[in-house]
Amino acid sequence: MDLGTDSFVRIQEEPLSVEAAVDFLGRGDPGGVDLFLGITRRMTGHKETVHLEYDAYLEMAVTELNHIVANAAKSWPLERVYVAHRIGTVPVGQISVIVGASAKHRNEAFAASRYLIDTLKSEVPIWKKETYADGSTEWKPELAVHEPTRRSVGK
Amino acid sequence: MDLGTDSFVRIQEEPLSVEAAVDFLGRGDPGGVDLFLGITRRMTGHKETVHLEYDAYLEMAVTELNHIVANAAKSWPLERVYVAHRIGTVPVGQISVIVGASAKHRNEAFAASRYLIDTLKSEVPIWKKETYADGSTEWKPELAVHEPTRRSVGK
Amino acid sequence: MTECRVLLFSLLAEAVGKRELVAAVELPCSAGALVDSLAKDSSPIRAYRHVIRVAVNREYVPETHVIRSGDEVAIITPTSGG
Amino acid sequence: MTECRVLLFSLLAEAVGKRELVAAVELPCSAGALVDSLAKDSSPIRAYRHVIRVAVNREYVPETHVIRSGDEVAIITPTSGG
Repeated sequence: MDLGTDSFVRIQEEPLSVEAAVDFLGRGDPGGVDLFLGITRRMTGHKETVHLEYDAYLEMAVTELNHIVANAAKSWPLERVYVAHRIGTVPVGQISVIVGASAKHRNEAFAASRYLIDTLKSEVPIWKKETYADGSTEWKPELAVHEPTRRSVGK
Repeated sequence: MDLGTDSFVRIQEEPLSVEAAVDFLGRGDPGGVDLFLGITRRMTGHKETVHLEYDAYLEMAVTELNHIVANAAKSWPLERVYVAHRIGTVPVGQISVIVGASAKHRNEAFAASRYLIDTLKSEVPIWKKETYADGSTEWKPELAVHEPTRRSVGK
Repeated sequence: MTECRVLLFSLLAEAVGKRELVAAVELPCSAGALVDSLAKDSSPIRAYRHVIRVAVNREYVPETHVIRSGDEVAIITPTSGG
Repeated sequence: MTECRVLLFSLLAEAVGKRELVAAVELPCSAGALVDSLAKDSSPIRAYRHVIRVAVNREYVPETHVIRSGDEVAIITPTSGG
């Protein structure tokens, strides 16, 4: 019996394939697979997004994703772990990220999948920029500017 | 804007399609999709499963699934909900159930998906029978027989 | 005596050897009394009596629920879908 | 003065107009001192100084981490992948 967890990590400009993820996660001998897909949403309140652009510190992002996958495999008994992130332009309705885990039982698959996406969002050096229908753009997350410093020190 | 939640519920003998589920859940305008797949596992401890057979009280199972989907849609702001269960024979490695939810944000998608599979398992009149490599069969869950009654009253 | 047909599934159907039984009860009668009556004549139903739930017209009902003539009745052991 | 190249991404790269800056610091120096030095000369870095994390050789480091000649240094604003 193989006690290790097989994993797949990729960052790519090409569209992501759910089929590839399911195919990968279904091998081994899982009883349950949980899969999370991030999709470019059109409407945020009254703002209409046309597309997202993802920037990344590519080499470090891959390193961080591998850390996260290793932590997941240490934290839960998993069969397989899958993480794929798209960068560059992602139009509305298309998938920007797929994370997933397979396990003998569903608890572990859900917990790992949730951990993967939460930690990816907070730790992995990838950033999205919204391009809105009115032509404006905005990097996410919106950051508070440290005003006092900006006012008191000229460039 | 459509405030309702679109849903898909089906019980079928034919193989299930992850693509169909993702296609359904991706419509609307979700930011996140969570999908859970139940897969026929080969090994349970040292027991080797050859296939599962699912029996169902079909009409009630569909009714119950519709209740569960309606409860999910009342409990969380969801875009779409998907539930498909296969019945009859499901060979090892194949998908027996797909549940999923799409929502603006991932919290709701995960919570709903988890609720769907947990409640499906406990409430929906569908039962699986394991057929093992040694030819023996076993209905799940294993149930404790009420021994005192069985001993004291003849058939 | 009214005849009341009761649907069986999974391990009960397999153990009893059919997917339907006729309970010899006077309708209306409570769901609990109906299962008790079936259990008297069937050792598999007796064996799992403590975990059986009753569905009437495709909805779970409490054991106090009153079954009437024409109702669709089923007895449901713990489920294992998924 | 040693030259220390620092990688920029996303809103910092856009605001500064390039994906790399040179910090005028004496190496070895702490990660915190390096960012402070960059902030003196760049108003975008100053504006986001309070949320910037430093990565050295593709790993996050605390501000006390000592940067040496040859290290790959990047400054990272809060991420938004997914």
